[in-house]
Amino acid sequence: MNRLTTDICGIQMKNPVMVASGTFGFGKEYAELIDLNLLGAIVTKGTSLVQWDGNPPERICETPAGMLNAIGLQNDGVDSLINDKIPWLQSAAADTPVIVNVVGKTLDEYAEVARRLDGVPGVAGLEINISCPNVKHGGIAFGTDPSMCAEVVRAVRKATSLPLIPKLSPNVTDITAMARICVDCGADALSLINTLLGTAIDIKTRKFRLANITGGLSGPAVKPVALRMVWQVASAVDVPVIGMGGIMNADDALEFLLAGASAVQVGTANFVNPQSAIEIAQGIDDYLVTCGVEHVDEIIGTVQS
Amino acid sequence: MNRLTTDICGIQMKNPVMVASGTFGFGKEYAELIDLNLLGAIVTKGTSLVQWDGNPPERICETPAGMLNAIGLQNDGVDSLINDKIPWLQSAAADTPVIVNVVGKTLDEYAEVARRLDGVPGVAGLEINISCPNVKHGGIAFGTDPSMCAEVVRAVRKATSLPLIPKLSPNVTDITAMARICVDCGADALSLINTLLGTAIDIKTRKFRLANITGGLSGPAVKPVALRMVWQVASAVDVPVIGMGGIMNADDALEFLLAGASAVQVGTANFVNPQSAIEIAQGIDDYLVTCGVEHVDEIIGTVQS
Amino acid sequence: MSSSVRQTKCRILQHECDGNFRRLVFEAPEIAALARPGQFVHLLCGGTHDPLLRRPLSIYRAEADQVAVLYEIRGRGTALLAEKKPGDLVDVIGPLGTGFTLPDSPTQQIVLVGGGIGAPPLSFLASTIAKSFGCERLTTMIGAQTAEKHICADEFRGLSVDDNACLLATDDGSCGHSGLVTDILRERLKSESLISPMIYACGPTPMLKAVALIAKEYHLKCQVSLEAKMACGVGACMGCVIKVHNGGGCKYVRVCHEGPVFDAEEVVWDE
Amino acid sequence: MSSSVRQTKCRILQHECDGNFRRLVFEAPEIAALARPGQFVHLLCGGTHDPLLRRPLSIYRAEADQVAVLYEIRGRGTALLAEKKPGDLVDVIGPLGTGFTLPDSPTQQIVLVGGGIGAPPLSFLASTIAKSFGCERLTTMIGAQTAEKHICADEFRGLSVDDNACLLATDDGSCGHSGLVTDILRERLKSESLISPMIYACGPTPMLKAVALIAKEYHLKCQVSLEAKMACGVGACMGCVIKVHNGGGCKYVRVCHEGPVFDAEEVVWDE
Ligand SMILES: Cc1cc2nc3c(=O)[nH]c(=O)nc-3n(C[C@H](O)[C@H](O)[C@H](O)COP(=O)(O)OP(=O)(O)OC[C@H]3O[C@@H](n4cnc5c(N)ncnc54)[C@H](O)[C@@H]3O)c2cc1C
Ligand SMILES: Cc1cc2nc3c(=O)[nH]c(=O)nc-3n(C[C@H](O)[C@H](O)[C@H](O)COP(=O)(O)OP(=O)(O)OC[C@H]3O[C@@H](n4cnc5c(N)ncnc54)[C@H](O)[C@@H]3O)c2cc1C
Ligand SMILES: Cc1cc2nc3c(=O)[nH]c(=O)nc-3n(C[C@H](O)[C@H](O)[C@H](O)COP(=O)(O)O)c2cc1C
Ligand SMILES: Cc1cc2nc3c(=O)[nH]c(=O)nc-3n(C[C@H](O)[C@H](O)[C@H](O)COP(=O)(O)O)c2cc1C
Ligand code: FES
Ligand code: FES
Repeated sequence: MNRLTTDICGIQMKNPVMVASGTFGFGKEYAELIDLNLLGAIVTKGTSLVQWDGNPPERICETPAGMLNAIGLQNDGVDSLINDKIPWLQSAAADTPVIVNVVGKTLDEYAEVARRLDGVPGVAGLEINISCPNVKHGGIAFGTDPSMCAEVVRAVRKATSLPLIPKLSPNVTDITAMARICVDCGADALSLINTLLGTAIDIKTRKFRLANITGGLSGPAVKPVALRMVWQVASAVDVPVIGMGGIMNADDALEFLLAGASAVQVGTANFVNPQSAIEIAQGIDDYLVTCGVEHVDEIIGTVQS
Repeated sequence: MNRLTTDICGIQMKNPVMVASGTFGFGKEYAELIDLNLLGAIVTKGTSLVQWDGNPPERICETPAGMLNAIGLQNDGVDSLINDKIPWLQSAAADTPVIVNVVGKTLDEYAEVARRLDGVPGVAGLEINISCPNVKHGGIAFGTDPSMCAEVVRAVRKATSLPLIPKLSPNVTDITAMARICVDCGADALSLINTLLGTAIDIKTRKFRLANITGGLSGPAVKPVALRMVWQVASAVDVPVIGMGGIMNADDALEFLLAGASAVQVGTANFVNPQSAIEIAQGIDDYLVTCGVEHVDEIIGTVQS
Repeated sequence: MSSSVRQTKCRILQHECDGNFRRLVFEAPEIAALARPGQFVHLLCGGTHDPLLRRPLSIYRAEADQVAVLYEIRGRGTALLAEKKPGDLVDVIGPLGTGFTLPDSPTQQIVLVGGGIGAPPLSFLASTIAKSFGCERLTTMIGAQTAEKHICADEFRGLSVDDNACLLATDDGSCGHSGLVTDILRERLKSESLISPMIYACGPTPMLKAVALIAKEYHLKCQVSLEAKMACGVGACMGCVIKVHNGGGCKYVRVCHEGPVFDAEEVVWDE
Repeated sequence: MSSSVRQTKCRILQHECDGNFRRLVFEAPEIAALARPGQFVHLLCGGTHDPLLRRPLSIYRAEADQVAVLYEIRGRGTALLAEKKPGDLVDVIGPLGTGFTLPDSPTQQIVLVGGGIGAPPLSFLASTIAKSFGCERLTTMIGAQTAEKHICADEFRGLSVDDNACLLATDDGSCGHSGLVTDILRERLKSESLISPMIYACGPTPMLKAVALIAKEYHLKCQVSLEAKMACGVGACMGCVIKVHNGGGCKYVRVCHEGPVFDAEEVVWDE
């Protein structure tokens, strides 16, 4: 599939279809169901400096054509990532770049995680999660406040020479403003969107369905919003944009590429069909063949108004 | 259905289930399919000072569990409303209050529409649409910029003594800030949410599916976001909140009431099932009976965290 | 107020498959009594929120207590509809829209020009015209991609006085004229085997535009049935508009309410 | 790497209806070969985006090339699943999760405590135990709301050496003991007709909690099978966690991966 080779700020991928953070664990969970080496890249679950407990259950709830999650970034911390998970991925999926999704509750935590990952073999880049709506201390505030957003990106930029990919929150008035700030502070690429903040109530118990009250909406329901934001951001900045939000099949992915995304991530779709990302890469290839296009790069951002 | 009587800033309704602006025309379109007198209230299509053409087609596009629209507020103007549509509604749906959804491209236009409607028999209140994402000149900018939002509400407040219900845009970082501004400037109640800005692309033609490029997302897909915002706003202000966004059935409506909405509006559901609003009112009544609740007021905002 | 539209859960009586086409017959006495050629019904195809909206289908037959539609599986909505079985219920709103205006005089020649899935409403129109005025002055011209895609050909043949009154065209020449149905129309007008006919057309937009141009050239009355994406189907959402001439300017009118049938000269075709 | 889980589109062989319960049998040789009692399969119930996610169902039988599940129609997902007919395909991932740990010694008494829709995995466990150790030391106690809701009673009876080895309870007294199944457990332990049994339990959380308390009181080994809302089902999303004791503190572990079967004493029941 030579048509699909993709380079995102120096990260070489065999195709532009990555699996999204938090929806694919650390790769191992899906290793028996799909060939990890066929993925464009794997983005790990959000990883913090030390182990995080996450939120109490209920953590998830299905919604029309979507789902809410309030996992709260449960993870074992960066050292466990470096010592166990990355080495495992290096042996099991040697052909697939690994991008680590970085979270923190303070600027220092973000920076320290980035510092520890700098130079670790098998880590191709960092996706900076400034947009998780499920963490109280930092998270959402970093991603929706322009000055805090700038500070995080600057701090992480100083701490690492790895490609830096801030992941933007959709819960803002003007996502292009946040995108520009990230680029000005040293971002090499941008990922969007993270989840939309939502909630659900159980009318029988009269309680919120999530222990955390609110959670992040993902899945096909959010696709029109995600696509709009990707188009806006891709039109506003010069760095590559990685688009996601509700991509379930190749047609959805192609919409994002046409809107200006240089690569896409598949999230919630993995839960529905673990083969999604691989089938999407294949479907993009089929489309290019059908349309007589030689390389996927040629269609990126070519939607006509 | 005595249990359902609802008073929103002086507008007396037999139940808390209204039909949402733009999804019910001016009532007449549905008059042969349902008994308009069973509705809590009718909110008219957005009405401007003079006739508006609206956007070129394609204006709508189905999305997973939702739809995008970019109607562009095609309407015949306020005089036609006053001379034809309101009198028709007064005779055909005498028992149902009519709330006029007001739009404008300038502050003066908003104010002038409000002024002309002041004192018109059959007009129970004004819903101020500061949030339509499909009008270029005013619309979205009024609804997402705090100071412009304040100006519109103040201008309209001066022009009318009718109950004033600004309708908030969900396309903002902090909807409670906009809500507070509206209340400070004289809002008697608040409606939310209007549609989320989205887009869709036809991968065959490589064109946007809407002539306007972007449109407003509505329907079940947006419900989790709408419910979160209604809960946030109802917790933040003291005026009644009218909740909407993806309400398809009584269970959905009850979620909004439990979250703090004093009444709800049914929009996209009318297209799927014109009986929706009436069935929802009945379903709320059934729920109250089952739970042994004497009046709908008693459940408003009672969700437990 | 006298009611002209109904929403009912209708029992499916027949649901036949013919390749990619389906013929769906359901019990709907009230809709059948009200239906006029060119009107449509708005159907709920699935039972979940995905797909969400109803689908418009032209009325193909309305007799006694039954209504029939003829449709092609085009996407997910029609695919779900195709799964329904006789005995199942389908939620229908109809009849909707403004249909064809019948000719006022039985002496005028009438030509029906159809393409692809545009044939069913013309078949309903043809049988209505036949009932009122007989078939003597009726000519039908129907185009399709291939012979197999001619969905109502037998019915049109049954309503034609001779072979010249029912003309088929296919893109691949597998049946009738090889080429466009509008070639036939133009040829007949030129040869004056048709004189000042009233034209009724339904089919893909490029075909309708071509028919409209011919009608203009020959100063003929022409009614066309248009398609548009619909949400409400009843005129409430303003989603389904097309552009029409309005005095010196233009305006947008609703395909579901003012249409789907329009005078060809009203429509702004350029875009 | 040796694989222990499969995703396959499985042909439905049987789909029987018994009131609100359904017995679904599908062809899945690989899953059948791998399946252990207490494990589950993750099924796609619909074909659209609504509902979106898979549904977890316990494996009820895994024999030769067939896997069976027994489920109750609870909401939209199971309602859609119930529409599938023999011959249709269903997309299945499985077997998933960590099942019951079988007793190491055939001399130990074993008691299975089930409630409602918790019976199917215990039925699979019972037949597995019977194959390995015979039925001599096996006692089953199954509760349900009413006699009709006893879904696997015949099978448990078939595996019991005498009437005392298969005990039923119903909330309404329509069959067996009138009251909770845990009443029976407690009574048997008290009367020492059961001595130091190993307990396996599956059913509603309040029942499991009651069983866990009894086990603690009598210092018995007890395994419980828990439920949680699931997204991925494979351990990737961290959505399905429950709280377990962890040294002095607590931690969240995944029902789909570390579970659904847990040692009762591990689980933090208070919340
Ligand atoms: C007044 C009217 C009468 C019609 N009569 C018939 C008929 O008698 N028989 C028949 O087979 N079809 C008819 N159609 C077209 C029919 O409505 C569409 O084929 C159907 O809605 C497609 O739904 P889907 O879910 O299968 O396809 P989708 O997945 O929604 O779309 C598949 C393709 O169909 C197009 N499409 C979707 N909705 C519409 C729509 N409302 N109008 C036009 N194109 C659409 C899409 O752009 C896409 O290219 C009619 C349409 C209108 C407006
Ligand atoms: C490991 C495991 C094994 C299971 N085995 C069986 C079985 O053998 N037979 C059987 O009938 N059921 C079993 N269940 C429960 C079954 O998964 C749910 O009944 C089903 O997912 C409901 O889907 P629905 O769309 O019909 O209902 P929904 O509309 O999704 O919900 C209806 C009700 O079911 C609850 N529910 C929804 N999803 C789950 C879930 N994943 N777990 C628990 N409750 C849920 C909801 O809170 C709601 O109250 C099992 C669940 C788990 C986690
Ligand atoms: C269960 C779950 C967990 C997630 N965890 C993370 C995370 O740890 N870090 C992050 O940046 N995004 C996380 N996300 C967001 C996804 O990576 C993605 O941005 C979002 O779900 C939209 O894509 P989708 O609609 O394809 O799922 C999570 C999403 C889900 C559904
Ligand atoms: C076709 C369409 C037209 C609309 N027109 C208007 C409008 O004129 N004024 C307005 O304030 N809101 C308008 N809306 C927004 C709805 O009133 C409502 O806020 C929104 O659709 C969310 O509710 P729903 O999900 O129930 O549809 C429109 C929505 C749709 C779908
Ligand atoms: S479809 Fe709503 S106005 Fe025509
Ligand atoms: S369901 Fe995803 S981790 Fe258990």
